Parts: sequence; structure tokens; C-alpha cells
Amino acid sequence: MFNKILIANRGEIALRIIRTCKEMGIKTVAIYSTADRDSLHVRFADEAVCIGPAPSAQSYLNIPAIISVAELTNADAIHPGYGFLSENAKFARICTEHGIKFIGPTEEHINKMGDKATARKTMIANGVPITPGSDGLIATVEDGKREAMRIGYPVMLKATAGGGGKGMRVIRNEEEFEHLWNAARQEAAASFANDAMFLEKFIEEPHHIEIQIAGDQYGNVCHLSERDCSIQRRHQKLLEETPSPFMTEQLRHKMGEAAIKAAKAIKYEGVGTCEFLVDKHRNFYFMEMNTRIQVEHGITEEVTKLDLVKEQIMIAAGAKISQRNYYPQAHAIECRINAEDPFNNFRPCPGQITGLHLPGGNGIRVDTHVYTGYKIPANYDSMIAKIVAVAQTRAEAIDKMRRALFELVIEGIKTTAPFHQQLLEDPNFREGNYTTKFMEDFVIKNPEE
Amino acid sequence: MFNKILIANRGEIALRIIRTCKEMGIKTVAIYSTADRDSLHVRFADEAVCIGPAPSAQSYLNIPAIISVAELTNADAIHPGYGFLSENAKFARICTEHGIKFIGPTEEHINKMGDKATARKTMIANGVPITPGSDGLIATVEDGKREAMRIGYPVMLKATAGGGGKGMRVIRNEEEFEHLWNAARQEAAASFANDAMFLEKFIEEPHHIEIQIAGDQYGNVCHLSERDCSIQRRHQKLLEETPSPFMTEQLRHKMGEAAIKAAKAIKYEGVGTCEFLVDKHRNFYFMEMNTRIQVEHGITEEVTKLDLVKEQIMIAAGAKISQRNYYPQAHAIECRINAEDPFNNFRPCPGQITGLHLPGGNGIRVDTHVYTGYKIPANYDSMIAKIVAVAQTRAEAIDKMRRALFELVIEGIKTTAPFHQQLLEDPNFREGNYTTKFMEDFVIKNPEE
Amino acid sequence: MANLKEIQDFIRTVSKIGISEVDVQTDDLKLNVKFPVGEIAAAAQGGDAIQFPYHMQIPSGIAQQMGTPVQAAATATTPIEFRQEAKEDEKKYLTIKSPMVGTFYRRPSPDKPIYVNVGDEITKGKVLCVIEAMKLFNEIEAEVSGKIAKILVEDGSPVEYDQPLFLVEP
Amino acid sequence: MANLKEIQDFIRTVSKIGISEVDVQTDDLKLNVKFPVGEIAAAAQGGDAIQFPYHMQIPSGIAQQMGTPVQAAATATTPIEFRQEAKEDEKKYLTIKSPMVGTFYRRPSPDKPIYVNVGDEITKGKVLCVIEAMKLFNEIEAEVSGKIAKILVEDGSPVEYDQPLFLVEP
Repeated sequence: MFNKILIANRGEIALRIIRTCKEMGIKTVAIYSTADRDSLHVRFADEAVCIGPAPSAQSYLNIPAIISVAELTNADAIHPGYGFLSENAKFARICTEHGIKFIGPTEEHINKMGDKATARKTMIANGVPITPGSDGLIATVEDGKREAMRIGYPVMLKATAGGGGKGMRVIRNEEEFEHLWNAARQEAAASFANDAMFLEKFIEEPHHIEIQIAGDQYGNVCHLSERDCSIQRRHQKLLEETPSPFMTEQLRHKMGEAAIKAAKAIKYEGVGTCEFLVDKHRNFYFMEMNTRIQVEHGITEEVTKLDLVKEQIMIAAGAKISQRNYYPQAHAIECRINAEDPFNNFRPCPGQITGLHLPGGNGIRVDTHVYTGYKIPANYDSMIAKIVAVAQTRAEAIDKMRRALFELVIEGIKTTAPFHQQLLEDPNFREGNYTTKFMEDFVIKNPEE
Repeated sequence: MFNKILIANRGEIALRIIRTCKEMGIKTVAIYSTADRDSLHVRFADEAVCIGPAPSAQSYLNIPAIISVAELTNADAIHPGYGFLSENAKFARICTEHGIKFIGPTEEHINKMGDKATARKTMIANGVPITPGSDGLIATVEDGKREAMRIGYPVMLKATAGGGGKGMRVIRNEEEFEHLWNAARQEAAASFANDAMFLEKFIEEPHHIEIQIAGDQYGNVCHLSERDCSIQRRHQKLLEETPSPFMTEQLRHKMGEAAIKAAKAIKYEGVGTCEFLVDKHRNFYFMEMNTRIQVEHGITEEVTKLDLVKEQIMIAAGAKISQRNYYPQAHAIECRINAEDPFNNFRPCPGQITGLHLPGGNGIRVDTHVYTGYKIPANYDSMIAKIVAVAQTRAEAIDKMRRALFELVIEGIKTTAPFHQQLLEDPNFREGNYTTKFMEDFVIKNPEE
Repeated sequence: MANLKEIQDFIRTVSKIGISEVDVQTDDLKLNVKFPVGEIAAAAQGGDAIQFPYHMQIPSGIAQQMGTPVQAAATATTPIEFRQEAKEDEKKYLTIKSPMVGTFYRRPSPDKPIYVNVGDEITKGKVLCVIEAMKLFNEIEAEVSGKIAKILVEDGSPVEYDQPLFLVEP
Repeated sequence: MANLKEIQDFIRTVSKIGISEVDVQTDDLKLNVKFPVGEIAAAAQGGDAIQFPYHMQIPSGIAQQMGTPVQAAATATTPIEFRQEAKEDEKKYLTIKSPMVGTFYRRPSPDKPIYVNVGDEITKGKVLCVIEAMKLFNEIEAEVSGKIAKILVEDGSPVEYDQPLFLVEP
């Protein structure tokens, strides 16, 4: 087992990892930028080292600084959390070169899954259903139009290096092809320094359902059932739940098997997530694999009673996973509380939290790095807390979450909590009747108007 | 279902009940004394009514005032919580007379279990093992000595109306009988206005293990397995866990059956707890039945995923319970954080909380009514928070609790948290090797000395 | 002449009153003190008792949430309005408070005359109202003498413990 | 006449009350003090400026818990002491801080002479030390001119970003 783990991240996920390390008796090293001096992860780690100024490129993405800290503190492993360097193949390689265990998959796994066109090919070769699409990358507008005709409109144009909704366009007919092609390529070039594009059939009103998997160094892979992440706005997840209200036992079995196949295809090591689109006929299509812990991993933990960060560490240390799959024993919902104004187009609202009261009691879990007086830096993402409600049924979990949001008080900044309260009262949501289109039609009522 | 429930209690249990009511869509009425104006239960209830000055006798024990509030607010049920009027048969009767549902057992059940000598008789008649003891109450010193000789020293002298360790004495030989008899009777008379006494065999170094049960209005009873409450100091529980490290599957089955028998004997309605002493040979003896929700009910909730307060309300409203028993699916530990100085003989330390940081994350549940700035009144009990840690194994739950206590910060007052941290590091505790004698030998190290 | 210690004590004392500026001129002293307008409350809190410390210490949003039940359906019935806070100008009066929870009545029974009206002179021991609790009618007697300045509760309303009932001009 | 000590005590005392301006005129004293508006609240709370706002806002006990790992067994190795806070009397100096994480060396290699010593006059651009990060030796040049007043880090010690390395008397 590792003696000391460096956590190459910040915010709630850094705190999350420190907690599990403490429980496992592993020492921790926090890194932080000058903007995060007063962060809890800095306080709760055994050691903390300032690695650079506020901009991520000079701190949380600064590979030489992070490796230096690992060497200076004698850390024998690095946990990258999510975001930042968590899916950076070069970082995984440099860790290995320096004799530091990267807690996550290898450089090769990240490359195989990070490049979407390659991932699609791997899936086809291994019999994992993917959306019909172009055979690899598209060179020219003309090629694209031909392929789109073959697949059938509407189609989705995607950047192979894409993520977070950038470099993506839905194209509904040939007339708008060229215009959208140019826009998407420019965006991809600016965002990822890579403007290679491919095409997929666009699934109308799909469910975004992902399967959590875990694989060990010996080729064993199991799945931990699904999470429904269809409640999203501009590809940003707002609320996740497990089990999915759209799931059937048969579909779970089939999707679980497909996810295991996908992971086994590349001998995947670590925890990971296969994201699928599911159409109204319950046909499902592999979208991509996230080769890291997800923001929403907590709901899977709550219904399986596993600690996924502990699983990551155990797998990285060479432990074998059990050969069984895990199924939800309860219902869990997560609301991401962001420092954003839901009545103003979810505009980010960094600032100081002047008053804070967190919910508690039966079935409520809170993961947060904020406290009364905490100043939210404008440099990083706006998520300030994850609230998870667990109960025996979906209806109970919804009512428990509403109770928790009622107790939650965050003063000094605007948050998405009022939006979540409205969402949980929506009749369609309560009936489990939603797809990824849900937020396009959802009207947020400003109580002050 | 009820429309509105009055909560005849304060502190964390009042908040606990309000939370479940909110989740069930039931309105709530809080009552409070002038000392509790700034309490969270007052804030979170739909209505709150001041019922009297700080002393409990004039507020939380003031039956006419509480009934008046229920009538004025049109509450159709009263939840008594634990302590105060929760096991007061007269209060249960008056509620019934006023057409208000008392959420708990009937007057008759409380009487049958509240009077310990009667309860013993009922248990004997129904084949529930009890400690060998006197046949009913003891009239004189001479009768007592004769009975003690028959049972065999050491014996335990107990007040039939007793509770909380008052009116109890261990007598080890005939010489000390008369002196201790007089002392215990005087204490019982002063504490309970009832000096009737009985004798029991004194079990050396027993385990204090209780079985949670639930019974409905139709005579069905089930059990929800055990809680080990052997870590106690002067009969005050400090830490509870489930499953008990001393438990075996066979013993759980036998004790569960005995608890069900005890409840069925009186057609018990509501949730309740049968407390047993278990000797080192795993013989078990019925001690008493608590006809209310227990402080430590949360650990049972965490390992069974039930909401026991919801069960209470459902049962009171006439719901049928499922006919199955519930077994622990995980391991849960509760630490009671009291405003007491563990380095100074657990002296109560009321005062103002000037800084507060509560733990969170995977497997941690906190139930508390305090907040930064809260003034702990000197009038009521000293418990300010319950922290529950849940994990798959006992060792993991212990490490998780240590991590949670490490994160916990309470400033301005002294608390028992440092004691709990030491307890969780004790090799005997970690091995599950403890009885009710544990605290007599446990040495608390003051880090400042 | 006032020395600095005296001036300092003077400033400390007046700061708690909650004023924005004070100007003093005597033969041998000219003093002007300005208090920051928004901060007066905070500054004044330095040592004084605060009526509702709750609101300072816990996010004030919690207070706002009262009466916002989770279940929207449950809002149909209106919570009883128990308490009316005494206003600033009522501070010169003595307050007679309710010694119990119950229903406040201004006459012993519907066919009997009202016990007291605004303007009535009362003496210690005079019955002012009855409070009904659990079918018992409890006569509430004046503990002070004076003139009834205000009756704070409507006839037939519920009252809680310690709730102000009457203001009396001593 | 009031002496400076008295006036100083007076100002310190009234500053805690939370006022924005005070004007005193007596026969032998004319005093006007203005307090910066934003700072009043902090001053009123206890007087002193707090260096790390963190400690005001979160229970200070959290800070005390640093370096107390849950597992007693894990305390065997001592965490590296990275940062030494600058002391009060060092405020008059200019501080040269580390632009990166790494190991601080006072000479280019073990057989070469030390770059600078206390008392040395330096000019902008002079190399003061090297910081090794990932086997690369980065020369750190002075951005100011002056005299080396203090070297804050031991040769061969780890340094973090923004850590003070040298104090320079301008």
C-alpha cells in the first residue's frame, strides 16, 4: 500500500480523496495555488505546498511543479481527481517515468479512450454498440456531406478531442452543413488545438445514462450499475440519480455487459465510466469513456456502500477486484450546488460566503470544501457543494432532497439551489419522465418577479 | 395520515422529527421554552409556540400547556421524542382523551413496561429470560436479605420506577445490605416519588445489547437486530454500534425472537427497544423495554436503510408493518458528542459555541441542533451532536469515525470528542473486546498534562 | 477640563445608543464624533445584550424559510400568528405578559362585560382577562397599577407563554 | 497637557468602538482622527489586523489539526517544513520570493562558490541561487538592487511557490 499520496486537485474532490486516505492510514500532500491558500484541502492534508499563481495553467496544470512536489515530499502516488490532469496521458506517463504511481489508468488507456474516433473504432471491433457514424475522421466539407447523407440527418458533428460540449454541432440538413462545420472546427481548434472532426447519427431526445465500471491490473472488470445524468444544461450535468427511472433490469444487464466489454477491450485499469445515449426504444449507443472518478460517483457509493476512491487506491496498489457486479440497494439523487445565478442564465457568481448552514440527518450526505467566510475564487469551476439524498424509493429520495435544500442556507452569493428546488417539484421530473432535452423546455420561475 | 404533528421535545430529536415530517408532507408545530428561542427546531417547524420558562417542569413537561398548543394549532398528533414525556403514561392518556394521537404506545403499554417489577412478571409468564431475582417487590430489609441469599450474591437492588442509574445499588454481601438498601430507597423516593424496590442477580461484566423492535396495531411485531451499548459511564451511553462485535448469528436469532415475544406479550404498538444483559457465555437476560425512539436509533437506520421516525408515524396512523425482520447490511457506529469536559470527570460545560465545523462526505451522518453562535442552555441535557459513521466493516467504520472526529471542530465549549478519539484508538475497543465495565478501567489521557 | 479618559468613556457610551454624529461644545471642550452609518449596529454590539442573537449568528436565511413547508400542498392552512413584537415607542410602558399558553378572552363569558378597556385605571390585583387552557379559564390579574395604554391581543386569539398582552402606563 | 502616550491610548481605545471620525479641541489640545470606513468592523471586533483571513472565518481549531493524521502509525515521518513566515521587523525589506517549487541551492554545484552572502551588494539581474525542479537547475536572478539582509532558506531545502527566499535592503 502507498505511504503518501499527493492530491493533484483542489476543492471538494481534493477533500474527498484526503478523507479516504486518512481512513486508510495513508499520508496526504495537498497542492494549491495562491488563490486557494484558505481552502480546506490545504488544512486537512498532512502537508500542503503552494505550486503557483491562480491561473490553472501555472498551478493545477503545471506538471513540472506537481512532479517536483511529489519528489520533494516523497509521495509514492498521485491522485488526479477529476478535471485538470486527470485524463492527461502525458501526465500519467511522466508520473510513471518518475516512479510515482498515477492513480488511474495508464497513458495507453487514456489515449485509447480520450481520442473519440479511436475509441469508436475499438468499440466497433469489440461489438459494443455505437451510434452510426462516419468511418473515422472527415477530411473535407464534401466528404462530410456525403457521410451525413449516408447516415441520415440529423447528424452530430463532433471534435475528436472534444469535451464539455465544445466543438459539437447538431446539423439538421445539408444547407446548414458548411456553416456549422466551419464554426465547430474553429471552436475545436481554439479549445483543444485539434480540429479533427467526425460525424454521428444524432439521437433525438435521448437519455444520458452512464455505467460505472472498475477494472484491476489482472484483466478483471465489473460494473456498478448506472447513473442517469440526463438533467443537463448545455452538456453540464445538474442532477444525477441512480437507479435511472428509465432503467429496466434487462437493459441494465445489457448495458452493464457492454460497458464491461468496452473496458476489457483495452484491459482497462482503475475505475471508469462508460457514457451511453439511450433512445426511447431503449437502444443504447456508446458515447465515450471517462477514465477517472466522476463528480457524481457519490450516488453510486450510497446505493452500493462502496468507497470508490478507496477502490481506486486499492486497484492502483495492485489489489484484485471481486468478480461480481453491484446493483443499487436504494435510490440516491445528487444535486450539484453551483455558485451560479439560476434566474440569470446560470451566470457564475464567485464571491464570499457570508453565512452557511448545511443540511444533515437521515439519508443526507454533503461533500463540500466551503465554509462560512470562504471566498470562491473566480479562477476555477463554480461547484461549491454536492448534496446527496438516499432513501428506499425514488419518491422518498426526492422528498428528502427537497427537505435538505429547504435546510440549506448559503448567503453572500447566488447558487443553483432554488433551481433544484423547482426541478424537484416538476411533475415530469417527479414521474421520471425526462430526457436530455428536459432543460431546454424547463422554465425557471424567478420568485422575485 | 396526519395533517399536523406537534413535537413535544427540543434539541436534535425535535429537528430529527421535523425532518421526517417535512419529507412526508406533514406540517409541524414546535414548542419551546424561553431558553430555546434561538433553537433550530423553532426555526424549521412550520409553527412554533413558546410554552413556558426554562425549567422543564414548566415547559417541556407541562402537559396542560402542550395540550393547549395542540388544540390551538389543530395538531392531530403529538410526537414525544425521547426523554421528557415520551414514557409518561398519563400524557399518553390525556392525548387520547383530547382526540390527539400520541405517536408511541398506549398508556397501558407504557405502564406495563415502565413498572419494572410488572415487566419482569410479564416476561416470566411469556418465557422471555430474565435475570434471576426476587418474586416481585420487597417489603423489608429482612425479606431482601432472605431473597438475596436465595439468588446468591452479588445482587442488584433496583427501584421499580427507576431509570438513568438512579435508585440502583450492587450489593456484594449481607453486611452491606442494609446500608445500601436505605440509600437506594431514599434516592428512588427523591427521584421518582416511588421507593418500591426489587432484587436481581448481578451479572458481572455483562454486555449491554438491545434489540430494536416495531409492532403495529394489528399485533404484528418484527425486530431490526441489535445495538451494542456497552460503552457507558455511570449508565450513560457514550458510543453505540451495530452489529455488536460480541454478536453471533445464532444469538441474534434467539435475542430477536425473545424481543418479539416480549412485545407480543403486551400487543405492543410502535417502535421500541428491549434491553438485555448478555454474560460471557452468551446467556441473555431481559432488563427493560424502552417504549420510545432511542437516542441511538440512527445506527439501526444506517444499516437497514429504514427511517424509524417515519415507521413510528406510519404505525401511529394505522399502517401495517412488513412481517420480516431486518439485519445489518453494513457497520455503523455512533459517538454522542456532549458539552462535557472529558478531562474533568465529564463535567457539563454549557456555554456558547463560537466556532463550528462539522464533518461530512462518504459514510458520515450528523444529527445536531447547534450552529456557530448557539448558546447551550444549562437547563437541559448536554448532548449537542450525534455523529454516525457507516462502512462495510467494523474496522472501516472505526477509521471513518476517527477521520470525522478529526474534521470536527467545536470552539467555545469543551466536548467529549477528544475522549471518543482516544476510545477509538484503544486496542481493546478496536478488537471489540469490551463489556459495560470497560469505562471503569479506561484511562483518559489529558493531552495538556 | 474633561480629560481624554473621560472623553473616551463618553464616546464609548454614546456609541451604543446608535447615533451617527455628536457635537459637544462647552467652555473648555469642543468635541465632534462621527459614527459610520451602516456599521452602527455592528459597532454597538460590542458588549450589549442583543435581543435575538440567533439572527446574527446563523444565516439569516433560515429565519426567512419559516413557514415554507417542503410540500407545497401543505400550505393550505395559515399558521396562527402568535406574536406581535413590541414597537419602539412602547418602551416607556410596562408590559403585562401571558403566564401561559391558551386563548385570550377579554370577558369572563360572552354575556358578561369586558374586564378592561384602553384608558382604564387599574390597580394591582385587578382581573384583566381570562386565558383558557384545556377548558379551564384562568383569570389574569394585574401585577402593577397604572392606566391601560394598549391591548395587544385580539379577543379570542391564541397566546403563547410570555407574549405581551397589555401595555400599562405606570 | 495630554502627552503622546495618552493620545495614543485614547486613539487605540476609541478605534475599537467603531467610529469614523473624532474631533477634539480643548484649551491645550486639538485632535482630529479619521478611521478608514471599511476597516471599522474589523477593528471593532478585537482590534488587531488578522494576517490570514482564513483564521477568522473558520474555526481556528482546524488549523491546529494540521499534521495530526488519523493513523497514529503514519506520523513516523516528519512533514517537510516549507514556509517560514516573515517577522514583523522584516517589513522594511524587499522580499525575493521563489517563482517555482523545487530545491533551493546557494551555489551552482557543490564545488563552486556560493552566489551571495548576507551583506553582499546586489544589482538587478545578479544570480542569487538556483532552484532545482525535475533535474533542471533554474537560476534565480535579482529583480531589485540593494544589500542582502537575510537569507531565509537553508541550502538544499525544498521551497514552494511564492516562498520568501531573501530579504534585500533597498
